[in-house]
Amino acid sequence: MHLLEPVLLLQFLVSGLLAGALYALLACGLNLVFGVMRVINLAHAELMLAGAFLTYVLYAWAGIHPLLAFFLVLPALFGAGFYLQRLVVERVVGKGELQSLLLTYGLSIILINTGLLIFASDFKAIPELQGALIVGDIAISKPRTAAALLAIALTLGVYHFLKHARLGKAIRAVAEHPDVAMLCGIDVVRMRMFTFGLAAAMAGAAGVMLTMIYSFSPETGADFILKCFAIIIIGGMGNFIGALYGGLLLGVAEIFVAGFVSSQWAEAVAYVLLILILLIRPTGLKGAADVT
Amino acid sequence: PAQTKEIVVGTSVALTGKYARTGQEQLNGFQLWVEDVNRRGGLLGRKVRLAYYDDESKPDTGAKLYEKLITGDKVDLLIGPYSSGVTLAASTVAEKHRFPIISAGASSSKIWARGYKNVFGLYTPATTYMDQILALAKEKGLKRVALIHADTAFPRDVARGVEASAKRLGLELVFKEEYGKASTDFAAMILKIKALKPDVVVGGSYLPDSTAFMRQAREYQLYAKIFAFAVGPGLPDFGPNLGAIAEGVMGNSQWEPTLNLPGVKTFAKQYEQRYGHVPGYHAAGGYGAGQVLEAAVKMTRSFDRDKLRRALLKLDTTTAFGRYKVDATGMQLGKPGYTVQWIGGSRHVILPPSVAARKTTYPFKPWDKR
Amino acid sequence: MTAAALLEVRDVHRDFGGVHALSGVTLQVARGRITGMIGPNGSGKTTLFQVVSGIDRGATGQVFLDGEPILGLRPSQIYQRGLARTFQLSRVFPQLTVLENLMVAGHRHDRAVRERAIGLLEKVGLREYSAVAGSDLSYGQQRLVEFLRVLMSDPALILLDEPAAGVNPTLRNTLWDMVRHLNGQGTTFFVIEHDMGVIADLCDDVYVLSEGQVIAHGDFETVRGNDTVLAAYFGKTAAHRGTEND
Amino acid sequence: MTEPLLTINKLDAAYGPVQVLFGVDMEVYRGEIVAIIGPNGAGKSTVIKAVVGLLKSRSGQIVFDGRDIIRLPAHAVPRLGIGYVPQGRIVFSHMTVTDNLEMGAFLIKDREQRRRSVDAVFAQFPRLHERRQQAAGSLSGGEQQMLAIGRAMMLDPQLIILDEPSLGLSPKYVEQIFEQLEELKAQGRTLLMVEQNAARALTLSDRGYVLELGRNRFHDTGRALLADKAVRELYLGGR
Amino acid sequence: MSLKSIAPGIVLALLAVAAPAMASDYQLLFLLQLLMMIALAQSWNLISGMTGYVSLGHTAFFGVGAYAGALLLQWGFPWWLAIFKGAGIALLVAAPLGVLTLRLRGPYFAIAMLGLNEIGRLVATLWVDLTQGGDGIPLSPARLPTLLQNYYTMLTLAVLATSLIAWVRYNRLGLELRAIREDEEAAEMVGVNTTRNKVIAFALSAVIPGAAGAVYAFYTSYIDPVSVFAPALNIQMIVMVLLGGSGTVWGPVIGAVLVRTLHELTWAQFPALHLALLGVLIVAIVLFLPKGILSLAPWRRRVRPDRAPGSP
Ligand SMILES: Nc1ncnc2c1ncn2[C@@H]1O[C@H](COP(=O)(O)OP(=O)(O)OP(=O)(O)O)[C@@H](O)[C@H]1O
Ligand SMILES: Nc1ncnc2c1ncn2[C@@H]1O[C@H](COP(=O)(O)OP(=O)(O)OP(=O)(O)O)[C@@H](O)[C@H]1O
Ligand SMILES: [Mg+2]
Ligand SMILES: [Mg+2]
Repeated sequence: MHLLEPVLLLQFLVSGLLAGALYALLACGLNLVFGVMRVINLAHAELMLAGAFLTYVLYAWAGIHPLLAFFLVLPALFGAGFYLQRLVVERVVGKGELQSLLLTYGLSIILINTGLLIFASDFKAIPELQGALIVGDIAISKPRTAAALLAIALTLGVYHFLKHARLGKAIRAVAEHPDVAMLCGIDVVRMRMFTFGLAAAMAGAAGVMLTMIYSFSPETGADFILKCFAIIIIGGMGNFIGALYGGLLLGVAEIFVAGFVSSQWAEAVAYVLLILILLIRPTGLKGAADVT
Repeated sequence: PAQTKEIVVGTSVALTGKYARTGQEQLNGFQLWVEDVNRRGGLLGRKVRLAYYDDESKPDTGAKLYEKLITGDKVDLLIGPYSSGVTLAASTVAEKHRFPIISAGASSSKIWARGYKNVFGLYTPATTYMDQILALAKEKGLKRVALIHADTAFPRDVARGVEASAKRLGLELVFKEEYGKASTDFAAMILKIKALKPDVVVGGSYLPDSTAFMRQAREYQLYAKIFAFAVGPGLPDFGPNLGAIAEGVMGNSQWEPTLNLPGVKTFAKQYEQRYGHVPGYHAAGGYGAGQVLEAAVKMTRSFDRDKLRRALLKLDTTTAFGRYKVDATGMQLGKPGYTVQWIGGSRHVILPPSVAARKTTYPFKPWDKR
Repeated sequence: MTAAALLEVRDVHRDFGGVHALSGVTLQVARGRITGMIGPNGSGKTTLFQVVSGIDRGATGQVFLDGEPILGLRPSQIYQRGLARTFQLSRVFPQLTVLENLMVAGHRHDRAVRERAIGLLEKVGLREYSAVAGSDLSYGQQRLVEFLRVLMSDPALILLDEPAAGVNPTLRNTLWDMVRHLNGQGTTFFVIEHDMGVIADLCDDVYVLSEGQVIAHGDFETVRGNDTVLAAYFGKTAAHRGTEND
Repeated sequence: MTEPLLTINKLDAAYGPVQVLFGVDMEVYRGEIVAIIGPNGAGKSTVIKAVVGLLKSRSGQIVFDGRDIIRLPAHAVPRLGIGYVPQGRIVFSHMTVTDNLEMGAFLIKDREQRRRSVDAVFAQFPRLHERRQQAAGSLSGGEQQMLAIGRAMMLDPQLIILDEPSLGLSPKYVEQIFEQLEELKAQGRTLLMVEQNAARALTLSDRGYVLELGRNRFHDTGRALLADKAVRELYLGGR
Repeated sequence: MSLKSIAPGIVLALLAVAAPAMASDYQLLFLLQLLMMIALAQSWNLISGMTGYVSLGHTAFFGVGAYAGALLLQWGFPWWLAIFKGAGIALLVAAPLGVLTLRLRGPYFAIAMLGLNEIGRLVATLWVDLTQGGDGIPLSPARLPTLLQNYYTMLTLAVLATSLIAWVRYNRLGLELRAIREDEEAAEMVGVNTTRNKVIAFALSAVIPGAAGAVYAFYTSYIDPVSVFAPALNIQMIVMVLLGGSGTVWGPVIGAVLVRTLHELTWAQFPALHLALLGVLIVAIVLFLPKGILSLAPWRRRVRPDRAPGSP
């Protein structure tokens, strides 16, 4: 059958990796917050949408190209995350999963409905950077490639930062024993603010790219967050880099299932994969050992 | 003047939840009708008031609200909610109370397949959405049709219609696939379709999926002579969201402000003055539903439910929304759908020819020639 | 000997990744006695308890309780067969009250169990804390609650993992007195302890573990004289000072 | 006598609504080792947590080096020259030994200077140097305790506070740890520790405090407390 | 359990029994939905409040029950039998799933349940021959139970669920479940058969949503995959339980009454805002009342000893 032609398989692989990279960008931020403060942030996808709407506003009102808007959206979302942590999230750190789940759920419906009040439930998108590069017989989507490159650069950058930088190590220390970290002179609250800011900025970056890939409304977040959950489980909760692998794996798996089975089943991939992996390895593929 | 008690028209509106946007427009339409009818002296000389609640776009809330409207508020007349799902639930309540209801925003044929006696449709049924476009394809000598659709009630209805019409017209359905609501990536589907070299690509879709599909169609150079989608291209956001990619894409509409029909212009002008934007078909549907009620009351000269039911079944009238004429089950048959196309950055009615504002652009311009 | 052994461990192995926490441990805990286990930090003592009590089910080898194989059974099944233990890092139920913490461990749920729990708390002066949540206890208090918990069901064999660590010296004596008393009534004990005074005093029989292997076995004096043990466990100076706490 | 390095004056402290310290007084002079002993739940750990700032709800005075630090947040405490070794050999187990020490020197921004501090600690604990690239979680108990002490020494503190440093250690390690403490004292550092290994701790200490029910009970030199019959019976388990 | 402690419950139940005599159909529907939320919140309370296994996918059983009920009704079973069987099918689905998923801990379990709910939704969407897929199932009014019948069924479910919690709470099972919540391994080690207890709690907590789902299908008369496998419904259960006090008998009841009443009072007035306000309310509760409203009750203050252990 024509589906088995090498060119097509390669095309599937490329497209799947590109789709997966965007998932990964979103999931890595989610996992970072979980790893450092055991908070499952249900509002993470709404932070992404905040980035997307900000980009949209800059584009529609000031004519700023999304790739430029990036430099404004990233700091803005970082700041928003930074203070969100300070004002509310900080107060549920260490209080157990339920409290944080509920709090961030509250935040997410506040964000969604504020979005609805401002933007109504229209779908927005930005028609920039459209089309694809054709390399050989393979089409490489321009916006998705930009998103993937960005995703991988950001994720690896943050990973490197956590692994080697003084601040990054401090964040890992806070993740493990906040009290002891505090008595090493680490301002734990500030580190968490920084972490949340970082995660929000990653979500915002995903939002910027989303504007050129998909149409979004304030309620679009739900489509993404469920998949992100699946991804961080697949990659290992709290395992920062695991989410990158998880995202890429999901992207590729989805497209192959969509190609060889059907698109409807592609949606099930995330959850079937999730359940299968949990049944084999109850703590995810990479386990939570390597926190953050 | 003897009767001063006002007439209450009840409805539920999607003010929050997934249909919030359309719900608001529909409500505007209702309210405009209430103002108009009162200016004209009300219904049988009595002033009309609208009683409405937010159904949160949810079937169970909708059902509860119709119970409230009928038993709590004791309304005199009922208009249906937006969306097929909420209507399916709400109409059962109306049926239970034997209370006729004008469905103002539902097009799934399921609603009328249940043998209910009290639901009357206004929208063109979803199954006929693509008929004009498929007829056009036939006319142009095209053969191969690829069909994609989302997996909820309405798109499935559209798809069933496409299948039936394609068969009737002798077109070959070379591809058919359903996709889930959270699909953001259509690459696999597009690559499969591309290999089949279809002449026509039809989608039973909403806005985000149809825009994502077209974007990726461009990326993977999927070409067909006709691209047509339900809902998406009919909405104002389709063009701005896609830019040049939207050019030439066809879609359906229940109604357009540029339609060449009596009453349309006045309504559109009045609406724009009142709300500051050009009305979409949801607004016109709201207004039209009111007008149908008005016509039925005029015909029977009473608010008696049994009489109204009979009247609604018999009635043949033209509102600002188009013609109203139902079959024995209450399903709308009188109103044709309209086909629109994005030409030069805006949306134009191209079919049927009697009401068309622009000529069809055909075929779809190849990607490398744009 | 075998007939008298209440607990018998035969050639048990347990690896964690590359670490051989237990490599072929064989030992016996005689019925009605108090057997001690000592060994440097990280020598595998706690791991052995984890395996024997069924918490850690990744080990190979054989374990018999009263002649019946128990390796692979769930902790609750092993508990029902009469083996109870404490954890090295105390595991009180933080949001249950002290009283509830004890009652959970009773086989039944009635007045008698409740009274027994209160009686035990009385013995260590924790009675007043009956209604305090587990998490609001100090470190040492948590250790005590955990110790009392294993006494709730009249187990035949009790494994204690450094029960007195962090408990103040006066209460330690009470604790060891209780152990002695119960032992007098027939309960068998298997105790990990770093306090040599206690080991010398209490234990009929001592096993020394090092790097996952039994390196010595016998009564305390024999074991203490062993050169390997000296090097691995006591360090040069401590060996001559003998017990620490007098 | 000179000014004490640390003065605790009428310290009250509470966990939520529950008060556990009632007007505790304590003094620690430069170059001393001071031990706090007492029954379980007496409030020993609480005193320490209050000093290092881990407990928010406290009142009274805690004067360190002439400055009242009772309102200071925990992360500002190490900068003053106070090192803290928590109860139960807590190390950052997923990080390497070197990284653990680096965390102790978090406040030093200069990389070179940080390296020198790490080297200084390695010089004191050659054992740690051997395992510098190992994950801290894979160290033995005694090594972990040394790492925790080393970490507390990274900023070259004047006062080191230890909560039960010998807890759960085998005799060989207990020996090593107490030797290390003696050595620290010899270097002129000041030590404040809580110990249930009370006899041992008092032997080493210049002075000791006995707490009970959140209140001061006895206070004297280590030797005198050891000799005191009441103390021996009530708190040291002597019979 | 003394009479005094169940007295308010009896009074409430009697009031609810008498309600149809004085309420309009609409008010009855409001009460019906309230009772449904109480039943659902209590079932969630049973598994998650008691054992600490936070389920984010309890709507899976609601959905299964709804589909089972709707299909059975269509196939000609009387409505009450359809409800029974709906609950039974939910149980049959839950028991093996419980055995599988309850091996997972903490967030892994939570998200696995979320995944199961999604899989449930997908099965309902994809198994077109049985479920009519995304078209959903409209039920014919001729076969549907009356509002009153639905109401009393839901009342029975709410009372059942609450009594179940009360019974478990003051029973050895409750103590064991709470021990599992606190430290599962330690619970095993004091003889608690954790697997058995968890699976029992999980299965019990699935039966009620199963039955409630069937009643939902009947009073709504139309179901589709999205509306019954709705994660948002699950979150509502959690909000109600936590608002009132998780692991308690009356907390979820108080939470449900409060949220539904507040919703009823505000939603008609401020349609766009009330959801955002609900968000603010949730955030405020988490920040200022983390243990729920019941924690304000004066008799729940902690007791404090004034004597040290070991002191003479
Ligand atoms: N879950 C685990 N994963 C990996 N390694 C482990 C695990 N549990 C124990 N170990 C390792 O197994 C070895 C034995 O540890 P164990 O806790 O049994 O020692 P121990 O004799 O009880 O020491 P201590 O006297 O300090 O309590 C150690 O090297 C330890 O690091
Ligand atoms: N986190 C907490 N929440 C509430 N109360 C606590 C908490 N920690 C300790 N307490 C209470 O405070 C009192 C003092 O505890 P603290 O930990 O200071 O005792 P300690 O002297 O260190 O005892 P130990 O020798 O057992 O460690 C005890 O009564 C204890 O119950
Ligand atoms: Mg151990
Ligand atoms: Mg302490």
